Amino acid sequence: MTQKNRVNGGLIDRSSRVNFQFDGKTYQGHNGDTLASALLANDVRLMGRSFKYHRPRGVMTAGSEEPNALMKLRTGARQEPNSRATVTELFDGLEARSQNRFPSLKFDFMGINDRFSNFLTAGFYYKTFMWPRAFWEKLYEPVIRKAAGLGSISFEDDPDSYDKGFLHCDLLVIGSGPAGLMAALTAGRAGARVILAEEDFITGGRLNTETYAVAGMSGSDWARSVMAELESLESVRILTRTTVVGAFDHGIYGAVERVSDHMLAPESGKPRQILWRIYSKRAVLAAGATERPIAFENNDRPGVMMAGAVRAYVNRWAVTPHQQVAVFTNNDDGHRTAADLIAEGVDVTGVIDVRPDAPSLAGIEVFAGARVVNSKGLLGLKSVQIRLANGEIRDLTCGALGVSGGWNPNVHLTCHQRGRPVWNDAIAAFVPGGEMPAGLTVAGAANGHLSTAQALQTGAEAAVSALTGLGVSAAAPDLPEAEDAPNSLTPFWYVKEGKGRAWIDPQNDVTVKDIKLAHQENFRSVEHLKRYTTLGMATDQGKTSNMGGLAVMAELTGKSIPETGTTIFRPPYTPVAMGALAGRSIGKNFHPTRETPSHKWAVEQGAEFVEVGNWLRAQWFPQPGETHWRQSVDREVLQTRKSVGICDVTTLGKIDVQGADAAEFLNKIYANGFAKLPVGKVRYGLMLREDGIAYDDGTAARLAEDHFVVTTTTANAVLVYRNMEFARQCLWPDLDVQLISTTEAWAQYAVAGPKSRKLLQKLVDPEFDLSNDAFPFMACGEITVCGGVRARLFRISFSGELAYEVAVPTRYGDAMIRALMEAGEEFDAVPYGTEALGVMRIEKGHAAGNELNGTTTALNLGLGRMVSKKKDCIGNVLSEREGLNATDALRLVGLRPVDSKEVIPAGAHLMNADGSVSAKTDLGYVTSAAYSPILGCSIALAFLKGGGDRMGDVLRVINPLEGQEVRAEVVSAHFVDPEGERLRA
Amino acid sequence: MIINHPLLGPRDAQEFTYLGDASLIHRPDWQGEDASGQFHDYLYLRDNLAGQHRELWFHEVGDRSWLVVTRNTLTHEITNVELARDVARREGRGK
Amino acid sequence: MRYSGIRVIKEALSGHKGWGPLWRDPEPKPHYDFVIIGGGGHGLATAYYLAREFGESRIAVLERGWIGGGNVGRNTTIIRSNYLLDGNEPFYEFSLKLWERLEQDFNYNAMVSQRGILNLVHTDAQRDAARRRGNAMILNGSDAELLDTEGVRKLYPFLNFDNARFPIKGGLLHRRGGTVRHDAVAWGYARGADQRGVDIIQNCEATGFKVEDGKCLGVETTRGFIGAGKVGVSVAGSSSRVMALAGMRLPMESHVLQAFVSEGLKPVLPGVITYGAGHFYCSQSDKGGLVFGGDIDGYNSYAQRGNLPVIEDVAEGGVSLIPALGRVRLLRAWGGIMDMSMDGSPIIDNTHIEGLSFNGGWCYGGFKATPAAGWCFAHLLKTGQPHETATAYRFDRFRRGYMIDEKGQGAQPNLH
Amino acid sequence: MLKLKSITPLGADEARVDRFTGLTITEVTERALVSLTARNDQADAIRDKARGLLGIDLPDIGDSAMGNIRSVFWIGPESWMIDMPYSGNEYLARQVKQAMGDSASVVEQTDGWCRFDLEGATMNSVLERLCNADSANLAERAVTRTQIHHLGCFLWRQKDGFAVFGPRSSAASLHHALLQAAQSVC
Repeated sequence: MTQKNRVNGGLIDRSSRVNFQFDGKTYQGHNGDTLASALLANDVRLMGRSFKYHRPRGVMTAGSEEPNALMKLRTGARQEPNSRATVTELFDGLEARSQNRFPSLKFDFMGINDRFSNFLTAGFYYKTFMWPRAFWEKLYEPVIRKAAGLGSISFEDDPDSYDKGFLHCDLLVIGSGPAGLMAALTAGRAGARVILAEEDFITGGRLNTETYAVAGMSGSDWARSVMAELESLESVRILTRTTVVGAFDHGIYGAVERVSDHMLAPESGKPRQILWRIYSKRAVLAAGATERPIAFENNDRPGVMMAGAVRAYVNRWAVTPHQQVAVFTNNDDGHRTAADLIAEGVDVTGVIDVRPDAPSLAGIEVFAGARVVNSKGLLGLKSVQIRLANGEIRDLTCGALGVSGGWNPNVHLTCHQRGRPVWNDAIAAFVPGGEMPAGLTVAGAANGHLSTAQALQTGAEAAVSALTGLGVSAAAPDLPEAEDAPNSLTPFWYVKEGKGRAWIDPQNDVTVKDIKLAHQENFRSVEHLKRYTTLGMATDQGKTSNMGGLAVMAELTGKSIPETGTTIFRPPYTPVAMGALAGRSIGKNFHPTRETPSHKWAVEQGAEFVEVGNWLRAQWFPQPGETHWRQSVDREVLQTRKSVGICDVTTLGKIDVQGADAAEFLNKIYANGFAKLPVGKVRYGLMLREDGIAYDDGTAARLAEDHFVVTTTTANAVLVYRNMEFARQCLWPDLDVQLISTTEAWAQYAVAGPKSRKLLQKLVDPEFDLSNDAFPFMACGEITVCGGVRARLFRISFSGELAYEVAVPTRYGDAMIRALMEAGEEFDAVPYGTEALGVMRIEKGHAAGNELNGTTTALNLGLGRMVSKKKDCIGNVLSEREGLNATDALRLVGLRPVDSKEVIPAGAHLMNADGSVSAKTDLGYVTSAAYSPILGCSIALAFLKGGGDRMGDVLRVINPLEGQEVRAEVVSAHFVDPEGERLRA
Repeated sequence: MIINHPLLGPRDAQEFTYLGDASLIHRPDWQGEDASGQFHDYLYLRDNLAGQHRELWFHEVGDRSWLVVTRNTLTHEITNVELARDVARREGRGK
Repeated sequence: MRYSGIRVIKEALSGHKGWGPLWRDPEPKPHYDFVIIGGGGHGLATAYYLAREFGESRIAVLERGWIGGGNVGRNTTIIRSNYLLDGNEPFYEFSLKLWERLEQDFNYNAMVSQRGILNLVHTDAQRDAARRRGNAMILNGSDAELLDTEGVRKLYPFLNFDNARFPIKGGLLHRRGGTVRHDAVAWGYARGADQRGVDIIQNCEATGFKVEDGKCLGVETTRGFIGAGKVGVSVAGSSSRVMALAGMRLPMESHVLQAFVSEGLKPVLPGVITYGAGHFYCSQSDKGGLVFGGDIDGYNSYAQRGNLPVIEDVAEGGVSLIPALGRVRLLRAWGGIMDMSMDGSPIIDNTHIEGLSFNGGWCYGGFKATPAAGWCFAHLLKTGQPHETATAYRFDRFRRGYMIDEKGQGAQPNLH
Repeated sequence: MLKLKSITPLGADEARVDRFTGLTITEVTERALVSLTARNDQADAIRDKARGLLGIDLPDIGDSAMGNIRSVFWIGPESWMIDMPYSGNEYLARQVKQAMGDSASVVEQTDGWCRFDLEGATMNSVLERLCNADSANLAERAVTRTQIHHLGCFLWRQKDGFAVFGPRSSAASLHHALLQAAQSVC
């Protein structure tokens, strides 16, 4: 197929041939093309449909501000909706499809909406669809939802990976047009660390799209020469295909590099995109400006484009959007477009200039003081109707119309920290101002300096001033000679003639009429206007439309534009793939995994694992023949209670506490006393928050007068450490105490059951006496095992059995579990997992995470007496508040089903045996439940109002969520060995 | 955000854990008059200033220092950073 | 003027000339019986219900900027009644019931859409907690269903079931939960209040209270003094600043919460879904954008903007839960200022100054509370007594030890 | 008596080496670590004692001192990590404590950490995909805490490369992150 609209010149590689598809049809383009330029080259103007009215739409711009030419790229799991054809680099094999149409782009059923546009005005839906009430979710909304939206996703997992990275620089230069290049060159020559970020796949910005000479050569050649120097400087890093999307606090910028989007798929192992977090000391915004349209009736037809975009297509991509082009302008820029088209031999059928004193242009008819009042062409522009200065109406044939209403500086990043731009009358546009991100200066067109010469100069100046602020002296390079045309513009926002719709926001179908309606209904604040009409809320975030809407509203209210409001922008500058923001921390790598020292061994045993925070813990160890997890767990419990069981308890937090005041420190941290704990002993400790709520429990072992090891729950290890550091540094800074976490350094195993001593005696080196007298309940000590491996031994018990916890250096953890199991063979020792651990602690009435839920006090837990009133400790004062000490306060109790075959579910609520069931009669809730193989029935722990006085009562345990009700007796939470004889044996 | 750590220089705020108003250093005397009221005010009431705010940050992924950071809550500008332990001592905390 | 489908057709055929302003922009009068400071959702609802339910008419709503510009204009639009604690759930259930008849009540389509909220569970302990919560909801007259993994898969087959770091073990489904077109709530209440004679005064900032002998007589504003029989403050995000004008320190901090919307997409998510293993929740607006959020940034702020780490954290959660989101583009991020209270629950109460009452501390749960908060605050202003569903929302609960701490995080606002 | 056999943080008998174009990632297992923190007002005392014990000066903030066999790096205010060969120093903590007496708190840290050394021309490019430390600008001997894949790590600039210390229980996750970044860059 021929590329009918291709002209001479351009920055494309004509020797290349790139095949691509649009809506199933194959076309050819060249390397250097965008999808939009290649489609235009092939005379494809119709590229999409609008959001609401499904009006036919063509490409409007040549950049990332594009509102219309949105497509689905690629197929299958790589399908990517709403992609802007204007910034999609062409590659061989690219498949693009139009969207928001059915069945085809040319014939779209939903185009019927356009016929009813008079009913579908701004906010019409707020006024109807209210009756009957149930119809909203069932009828109206599904229809609306199906019609709304733009592209569709594949629902398949994204197959590509994304990287994140971190960069550091003295100066970040955003944009590589004339201002950005000069800023980078100035800073680079001064030896500063520079990052130059360019959204496009080539550098140079508008130098690539204009025909003006810079330093006697073409703009793009000059840009190439500067780039060559920048590339030679080691301190300068150039990132193309990289959009700076957000300006965050303290000089941090987010930028997305599209590493592989110009390929069919990323190379193996390589990311699709990288999110860079750039730490800059200073930044220069040189992001240029965006041309704005002039609204007129039916200004949304395919072929109506920005004049600067037409110029870009002709000059950079060697494409004319059509064989016959007209221009509609309020400034000299439009004339440039006409001149450049003529130079390429395109038929320019006229320049319509609203200025009565419009300059003339050789070889073209210039209609001074005229305006475009309407257009024709269903699926593509055929002609425009113009009204001449003398009032005459005339039709002008053209397949494309370049429109220029002036240029809006790209202030977006200056608004990201809530900075408000200020009005500049000279260019009739907002320029950066107000509260700018600290360290950011703006140069070139982004700051309202619209000529090339001004851009070059302000770019250099911005870099010099930024570096001066850093104490680096830099000299501005000699400025090359460049175009410095004055800006001549007559503000003109929309054509008032015509009764039809004139589009302000072409993607969201917001017209001048909608803005008038908003005004009529008192949605006059800019924010109300936006929210009511959806102006500027489409994928382009109003880059081409916000100003127009504001101007219309200003006219309606009789105020100036800056009095009416400002346009401010939120991050990101352009839409960012969620994958890039997520990076590698997804799927199985969402969080890092923590493995216990026995992990490898447990895998060999076929253990089932469970996530406990980031830890993977063995849940149970199935044996051959066991078909249900309960069989495994029951066996583990019974065998532990009968003989001996071994469990990896490494995950408990371990904090080493040393110093002359270590005991005094712990006395303040724990609710109960630690000052008098003898060396060689362990004590259970309860920690309160300052509000008196119990938040963690564990043990502290005193290894020396000035040395303790504190254990925390698995979940709270980090929090307890942080709080202890707070107490040490901020509350009692003069206490001599030092803290460090040692959780990872030790592999710790619980060895529990009547045979645990016998088992351990086989491994503990013989000089250490484990007899009950020498090493009684709650003893601890530093020992050696297996012939000299250093170890720690604690005689503590979570299971209620005679039990120990033995710790060895983590590197020996794997060998230690094997040694324990081997030594335990003669006792039929079992490994047990977290489930059996849980069963045994419930049988013993020990509180765990379900009970320490952040709202329970020591009193609730039945540990009220542990809170010492004789010393200062965190939480003791506020624990005395009346609300935490009510007589009917929740108390931890045990529950046993009256019918031992019934099962009590955790999370059930408690009601009296008789009476109503309601929130008002709620007596409490079940926190933990398990099947007790020792007792042969379901048991549970529960918080019960006034529970201490209700022993022996029968309650209803209700679970209406799952239609369940069980009668249960209130019993002591200590189901097994309440006197604690076993653990002292 | 970047916090200029008094020992380590500029560090990304992501390395820190935030606690709140630096007044939390001034834990009341547990035996003082109206201790319960004092603790209530200490723990629950905040000036919550729109402007200069002295606040506690913990360098969790760092050197484990608690810092007192003076930061403007309207602009996020940070004007002063000190080790909380130094502040606590200076403001009368001891053992 | 009543809104209806017929009216829309009539206006369409006659050039839309009949539509009038939704609310007037009156000059402030020297005195009102009730002055509400704050023209957000809660303030407008309070005025509406004072007029509609309590028969008052001399009411003014003072708004510093434009109405609906606070959190009602920048939230993630979710409504639900799935709270756990006695102090909360009756209130939120009352609120949900008001939502269910709101549009007919104020004759404005706010697109109340009960498409269900699913809170995923990933551990046994979470399932136990979900069961406790679900039962509490049912006992309070709300609805809840406990789903297993297959139940979740039926509703959302494209979640990450097979390659997840934290596998989905089920979820608590609250079918009556859903979303509402948030701005429309403010506009609907404003229109309804205006029709009942309420003066909505925009661009009018409160700069002080006139207090004599312990009684509040009115409000100093940028548009002059406005006398008032009773003053109600409903200025979420600025609560501490405004109440400081009355010499009060509040049990709350101001924090920034970011929220996000994707580009418009054809239907993806039927309801609201909340990840239980990361900070991410998501729904889809009727326009097609995925609306999602996560955790607060975590530091005191009045800046209405956040930072990159939280955006990344939310994206990590989102893509981990819904792998197809990887190629969906984030369109816009914004930030709102939350009154983060000391137990995560709000305050609707009188102050020690007679005639001055306060409504605030909603953390990031204020939007769903809008109707009930308005109703209950109106009740308090009119009768001096708390509404029966809001008796726990008192200032003195911290002093007395009756915190309402759904998350169990204690007096640390940024963790609620 | 049974002899216990150690395994590496990655669960193997031998330390792992991964080679890429321009990068070698070497797991280091045969080092002993002990933390040393001054008791109140004892910083000067332990400097003297450390010099006597180790023959090197305790380094300043963010720095390390590297001897032929022994090294010390700064980990916090008045707090350091001593790094020595594991062999022969299984009881390093005890030895250091004996030398320090009551002037310091000494804690065994050897198995708290896993360590991967990165060397090669692309090491900075790989590190910039992993952590926010300005690795290219880190002076020789400098040491900094940094976050890699949500894990708190130490990054230590040595003569020819970097040592990365991460929490031992997450060695597999850290190693995976290093490999992915290496594949991405190399």
